[in-house]
Amino acid sequence: MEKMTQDQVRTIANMLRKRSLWMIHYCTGCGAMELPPTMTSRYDMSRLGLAPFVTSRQADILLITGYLNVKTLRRVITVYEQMLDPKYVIGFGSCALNGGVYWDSYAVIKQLDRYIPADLYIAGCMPRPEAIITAFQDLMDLIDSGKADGYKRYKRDLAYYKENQRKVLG
Amino acid sequence: MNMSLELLLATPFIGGLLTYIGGKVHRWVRNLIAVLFSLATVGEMAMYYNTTFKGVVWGSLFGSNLVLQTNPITWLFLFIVTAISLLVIVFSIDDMKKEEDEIVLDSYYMQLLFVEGAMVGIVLAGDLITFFMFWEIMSWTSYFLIVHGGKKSMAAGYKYIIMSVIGAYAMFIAIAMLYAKTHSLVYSDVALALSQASPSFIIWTVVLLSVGFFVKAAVMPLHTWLPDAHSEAPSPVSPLLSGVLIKMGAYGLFIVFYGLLSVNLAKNIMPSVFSTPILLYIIQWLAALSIVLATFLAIMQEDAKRLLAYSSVSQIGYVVLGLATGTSLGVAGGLFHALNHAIFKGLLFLAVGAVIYRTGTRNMSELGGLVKKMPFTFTALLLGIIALAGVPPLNGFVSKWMIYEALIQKKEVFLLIMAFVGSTGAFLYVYRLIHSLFLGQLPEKYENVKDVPILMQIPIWILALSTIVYGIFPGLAMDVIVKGMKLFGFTPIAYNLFGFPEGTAMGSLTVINIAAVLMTAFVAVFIIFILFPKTRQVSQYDNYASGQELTPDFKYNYSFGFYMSFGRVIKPILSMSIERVYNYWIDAFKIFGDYYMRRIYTGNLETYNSYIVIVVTIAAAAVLLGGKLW
Amino acid sequence: MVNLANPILLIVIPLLFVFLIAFSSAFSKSAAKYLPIIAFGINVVVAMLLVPEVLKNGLVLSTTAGFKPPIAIDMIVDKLALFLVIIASVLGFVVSIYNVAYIDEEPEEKFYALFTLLITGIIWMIITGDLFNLFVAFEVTSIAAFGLVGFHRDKGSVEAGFKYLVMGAIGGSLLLVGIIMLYAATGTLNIIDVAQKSAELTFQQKFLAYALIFVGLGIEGALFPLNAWLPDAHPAAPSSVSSILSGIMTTAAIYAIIRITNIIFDYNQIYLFLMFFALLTLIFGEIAAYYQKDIKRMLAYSTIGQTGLFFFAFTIHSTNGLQGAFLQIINHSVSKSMLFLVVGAMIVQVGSRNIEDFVGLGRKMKVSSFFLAIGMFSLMGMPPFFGFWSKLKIIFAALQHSNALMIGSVVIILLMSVVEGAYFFKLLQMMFFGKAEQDREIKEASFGMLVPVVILGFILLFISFYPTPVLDFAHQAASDLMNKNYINLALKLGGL
Amino acid sequence: MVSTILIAICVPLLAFAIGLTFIMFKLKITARVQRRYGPPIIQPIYNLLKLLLKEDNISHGVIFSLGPIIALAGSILAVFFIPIPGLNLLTGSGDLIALLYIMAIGSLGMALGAGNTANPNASIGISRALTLMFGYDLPLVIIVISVILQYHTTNLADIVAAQANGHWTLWTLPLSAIVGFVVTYGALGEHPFDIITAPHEVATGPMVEYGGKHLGFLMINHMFHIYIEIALFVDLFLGGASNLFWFYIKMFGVFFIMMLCDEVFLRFKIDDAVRFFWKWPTVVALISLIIVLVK
Amino acid sequence: MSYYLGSFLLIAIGLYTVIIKKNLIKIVIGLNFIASGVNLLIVSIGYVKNGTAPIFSKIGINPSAMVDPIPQALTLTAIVIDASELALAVAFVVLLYRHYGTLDIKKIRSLKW
Repeated sequence: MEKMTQDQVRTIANMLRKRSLWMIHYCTGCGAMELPPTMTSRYDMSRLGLAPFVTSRQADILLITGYLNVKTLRRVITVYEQMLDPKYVIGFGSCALNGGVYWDSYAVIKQLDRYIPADLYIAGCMPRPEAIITAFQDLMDLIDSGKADGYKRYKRDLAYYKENQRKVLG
Repeated sequence: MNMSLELLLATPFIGGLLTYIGGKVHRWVRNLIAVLFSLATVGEMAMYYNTTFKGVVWGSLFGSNLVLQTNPITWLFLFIVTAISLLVIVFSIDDMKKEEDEIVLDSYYMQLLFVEGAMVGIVLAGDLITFFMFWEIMSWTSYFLIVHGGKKSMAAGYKYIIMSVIGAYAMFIAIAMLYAKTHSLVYSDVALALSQASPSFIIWTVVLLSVGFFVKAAVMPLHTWLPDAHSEAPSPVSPLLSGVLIKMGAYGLFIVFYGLLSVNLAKNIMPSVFSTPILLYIIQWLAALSIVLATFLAIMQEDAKRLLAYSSVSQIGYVVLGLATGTSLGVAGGLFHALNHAIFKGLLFLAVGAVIYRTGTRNMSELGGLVKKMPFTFTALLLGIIALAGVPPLNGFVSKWMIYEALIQKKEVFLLIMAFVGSTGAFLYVYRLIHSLFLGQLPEKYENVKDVPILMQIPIWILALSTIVYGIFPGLAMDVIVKGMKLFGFTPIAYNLFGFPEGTAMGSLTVINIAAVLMTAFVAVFIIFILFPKTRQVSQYDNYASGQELTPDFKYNYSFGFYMSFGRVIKPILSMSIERVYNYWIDAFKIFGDYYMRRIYTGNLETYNSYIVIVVTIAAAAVLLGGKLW
Repeated sequence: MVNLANPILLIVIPLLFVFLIAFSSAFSKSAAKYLPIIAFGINVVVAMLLVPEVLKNGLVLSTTAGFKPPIAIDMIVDKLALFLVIIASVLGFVVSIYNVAYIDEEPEEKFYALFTLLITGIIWMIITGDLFNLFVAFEVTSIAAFGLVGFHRDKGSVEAGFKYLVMGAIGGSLLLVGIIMLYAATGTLNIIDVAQKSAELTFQQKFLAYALIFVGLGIEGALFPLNAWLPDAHPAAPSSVSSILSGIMTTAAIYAIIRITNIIFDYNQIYLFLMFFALLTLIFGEIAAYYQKDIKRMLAYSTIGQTGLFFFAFTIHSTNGLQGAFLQIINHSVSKSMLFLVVGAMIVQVGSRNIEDFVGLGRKMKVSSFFLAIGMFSLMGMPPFFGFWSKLKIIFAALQHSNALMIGSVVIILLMSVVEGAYFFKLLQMMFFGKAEQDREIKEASFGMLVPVVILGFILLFISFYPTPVLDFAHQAASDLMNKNYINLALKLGGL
Repeated sequence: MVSTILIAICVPLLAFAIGLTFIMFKLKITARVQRRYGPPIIQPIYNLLKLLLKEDNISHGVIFSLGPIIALAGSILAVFFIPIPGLNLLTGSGDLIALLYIMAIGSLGMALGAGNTANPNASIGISRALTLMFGYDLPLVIIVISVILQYHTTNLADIVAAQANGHWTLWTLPLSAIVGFVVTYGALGEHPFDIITAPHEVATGPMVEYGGKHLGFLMINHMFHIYIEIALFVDLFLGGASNLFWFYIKMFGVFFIMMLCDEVFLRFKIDDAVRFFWKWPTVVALISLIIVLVK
Repeated sequence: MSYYLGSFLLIAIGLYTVIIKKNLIKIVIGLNFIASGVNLLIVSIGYVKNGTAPIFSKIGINPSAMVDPIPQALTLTAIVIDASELALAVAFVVLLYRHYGTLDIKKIRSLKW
């Protein structure tokens, strides 16, 4: 009985969560340029209940818009760990995927997934606003179906992530 | 029963002497005697609840009887004096332990009891000589208390005693003028004489007396001693100074304007503004200026006790503002605020004293985050600041409300605006206080701080509970005040235990309803709150700083210059300083002394001899001119 | 049975002891130390025996040399004189005790002789009823004082002594000229006789004589600007002598002015003239005291200020004013003598007269500091000490005349009281709450020096807390003076 | 008795509902002014419920959690003192002056909670909030006094009653009403007075560390806050209302104008905001006050 | 009358000396001048022109023709006092010279203000 109620609550909660996604965007690369058109009247992502927020405590989505290096990774991890569950990470653009144009740079973190669990990646350099909105809609579907479980993975595989982080950050 | 008034007066003095002697035996003997005697004073005071004695002659001097008297108004002030003194003495036992020199402590307790005795004497006095005598005793005994605080406190105490003496002497002239007129300084005789005196005489005496009271009550522009003295005094002494001593000025004003002079008489002899005699109106303006300017200054302070000291200037402004309205509601509000201010300012000073006791600093930017370490002190201080800011349902609100209503009734709108502004400004500085002391980042060096010992907690908590009791049941104090004011010819105001019904003022107030609804709402919200998912405690360094990791060695909290931007707004006001005017005169005096006096006592015998010849010549010239030199 | 209650004994016995002391070294080295104590002990007893007589008759009179006045010299003790005689005797007694422990410089017996002579002269000045006799007493006092000021024979004291001597000698001469002018006008020297005979003279005829007498006595009485010797002489003298000089000698000179003014020159204009001097004295004394670094010099200037205060009270010219003046005289004599004694003891311990060296003394010399504080509080007029009662009385008396002059004077007095408070509190604060930079070896004053201090302190405390008899006595003395009972009673008792 | 309790429960709910609808409209109005489609109308409900149902909540200490609760309790208390047509429950227990101070409880609770986070952004935010409060308080008390003098009572219900039949204060004291509008607008913290939360500078100021259910409670508090400020304005200047519908319409009208203003302004620096309030609104309010005094 | 003038002149000279002269010895002499002047004044007050000594040395002396005896007595006393004062003064001068090495009063100003 209790389990059933919990499941029902979770279902309702997921339904609500996907309709109200607040994001904190970590703007290191050029990818951030594509966000203002997405937010403003042309594409108006608030139709989907998306809104930009400024602190990690309030946000649900961490948007990594571009390449990361050692120095920024440390901050990204701090922000991610400060966010409240449930939280989702979107890798934005090819930099977050594989380093992008900086694939051979010694200083750039090539693979975001080794350090924090990404729920979704948006490919492209740069991804167009249409792509971004599509990605958010995909994330909503994932949330609805309960598959956006990056924060759970992070907890489960904490040792793995910490080990990777330690290797890079020292 | 007659004897016991004198006994009440003598108890603290005897206690003071015995305390000193007891200190030679053992320090616990001394502490016990001090506590017992102040307790005895409180007990004796309690016997006079709601009783009136007119005149117990205890001596006579220069043809004027020396009289002790009591009535409900004096009982109110006696209550403030004795109760706060008792709490201060209890608080001192642990707080003053850090002083190694036992003889200093012996004299410290003796002075405390002497100050208490002097203030009891002021309040009990039934004639102006007794009043003035104890007034002076209070000045110098409290001076010794202030100076206990160390090097900086010496300058502060010096300033205090000099200003006190000047104020007292202004009062002295007025008393002497009255004596010349009546040859008896018993209040009733003086009142009778004043009712037949010429207007200019009355105005002169009242102005001079008021100057004396203003210095003690620290009404602007005579407040300059207070911020130094109150902040530099030892922490247990500050509540006594701020809570009680400056109330003596307010009591003096009350006695002068409503005991010696009546409002009707004042109206007859001087023009009225807003149906207030012009003198009272000027006093109201001074009080209102104190409220606003001191609030501004308090907002800009960095030192916790200095902040509270300026706040005292501001709050005593409310007391004087209320007392000077001349209406029943306003005077009752002023008297009630005197009690309330004693309670919450005593509480605040003791709580800050507790923090100083544990941390050793009163610089607000060095403190912070102590709520985790000293939760009890925090709660008490929270109650204190809520009361000070005049937020219902605590006691500061009720008396301020009465003063506001009285001002509205008299349409003294500009004063009312200033009173309101001062009260809003109070939010700023009280929040600054609690934020910088208890909220924010806990510096690493205070990781091991504990809450203060039980003997220091007790006085703090008694005062904290009083803020609630007098806030929700203002009728408790009103019983005394209204009954006392009837003796001074005021029409009694309607009140009940929980507030003021319709018709007393322009609105009505029932504090218990506010309190009850607030509590209910709080409980309801709290229950709803805990129904939702649980919270987890995080460290203070797990804090959003744009991803920056915070470490203990880094002070990231915003506590220095908390209202810096506001300071820019009020810069033109802050740059004005009455102290500069005083300093100009002091410099002038010094130059006079140093420059001209040197030219008189030159050390040259010829000069000295020529003085003699000059005097003889002048005298001879006087003879030649036929004695018409004058 | 010899009637011991005879004013003449007040002078004769100490004078006898002066000779005894001067020759005592022939018999015993240390006898000189103790003889003054005996002398003034006897004096105190005689003065006390006089009290009931004076209270009964209002005045005790004795004539000398077997003649009748005005040929003979009267010794007249009325209430006011008795008042001062008691103070002088008690101070003499107490300070003599102090001397035993304090004076350790040769030639001791000369010091004691001069010291005894000084107080004898003072008492003589107070009780004499003859103008020329007043001059003689004045000179006796002065010469003894010159010698005592220069007693240390170091640089400062010799200079101070010489300056004092020159000014005092000029003053004495002027006094004598004034007295002689009165004599020329009236043909008599008996003070009561002069008063009666000069009654028909006009004010202008008498004024020059008065001015000269006033200047002559004013030099001794430390009136501004005739007081330039005082701030030099008091610090230079041994502390016990300063105590006497400050406590009673200036007072005695002022007493002489009061007496002569009251009996012979009782004109309203004169009081105005005197008030001018009194206020100047007060102002310059107190302001100068504020700037002093030398503690004894500070006290000396404070003496000038106090003199101005009680002289002012006298110039109010009313019973109340006189009462205030007498109360202030008591207060000043007891407190200031005590202060000088305490400070003397402290200087012995500290080895310096600089105020800054007194830092933290309150913790080391507790008893001395306590009495110092009491004395200062009393001088400042802080309740409940005696100074409060006297200041209260003076201000009350002054404001009985509610004219602009009096109100202005009262404002000046009170402002100067603030200045007085300023320097006394500065010192007290430094002593009790200041912390010395280096720890010094300072002990409590020796027992011999403490005893007189404690005696004076208890006298002060006693009259502070039980002032009624003193107030009454001062009131009677004042009303006697105002009603010219001195002349009336003296005439009745055959003073003329 | 039962009806009293029912009313007592209804009044806060009503205020909450009104505040909620205003927030809903706010998002939509903003979007339409910016020529966007805007979020769904019930988006605030989604937001609120999402926050309340967050799985993880953090706290920096007891006061951190108590802050929103005290704030909300204070706001609920204030709601009872504002006359709502037909539902005047506690207006006799405290008058306009008491209300002014009761409204401060909410701010105090919020400030305490935010202070406990030790976050510099929060502290700066509170410093600004209190400073701004000091700023708009001066014109506010002046107009409150002028209204009190106009009707010779401090009782809000009486003030509302005196404005019956269209004798609104807006018509009798237009200057006060204008200042009242500006002050209410400032108290709501919309542009150009949104320096307190300025997300781009101090990361939402006092709320920086709040997330999850704490933030949800603060949102509820904000709804109450909007309700209190506007209802007070309506009661003081627009004559209250005889029934709830008109009350709502009047409030919405005021709110609508405010939202339109919100869109056109930039942001004041904090000291400029205080200077602004102490300059023109104060002068105009004083003129109005003098008119009342002379009248 | 001329006696009076003379005595006052003496006093004036004395005062002048005391005020103007710098030398300690001269100051002491000035004091002496004053004292002499005063003594002369006293004596001259009692003087009766062509008077006799105030002693009834033989019968028939008119008492009104006698000079007044009291001033003479006073003078004697005054002279004694002056003498002792001057002795003391000279002693001081000696000591001052020892300490300061000068007799210039302008330079003896260690005590002032």
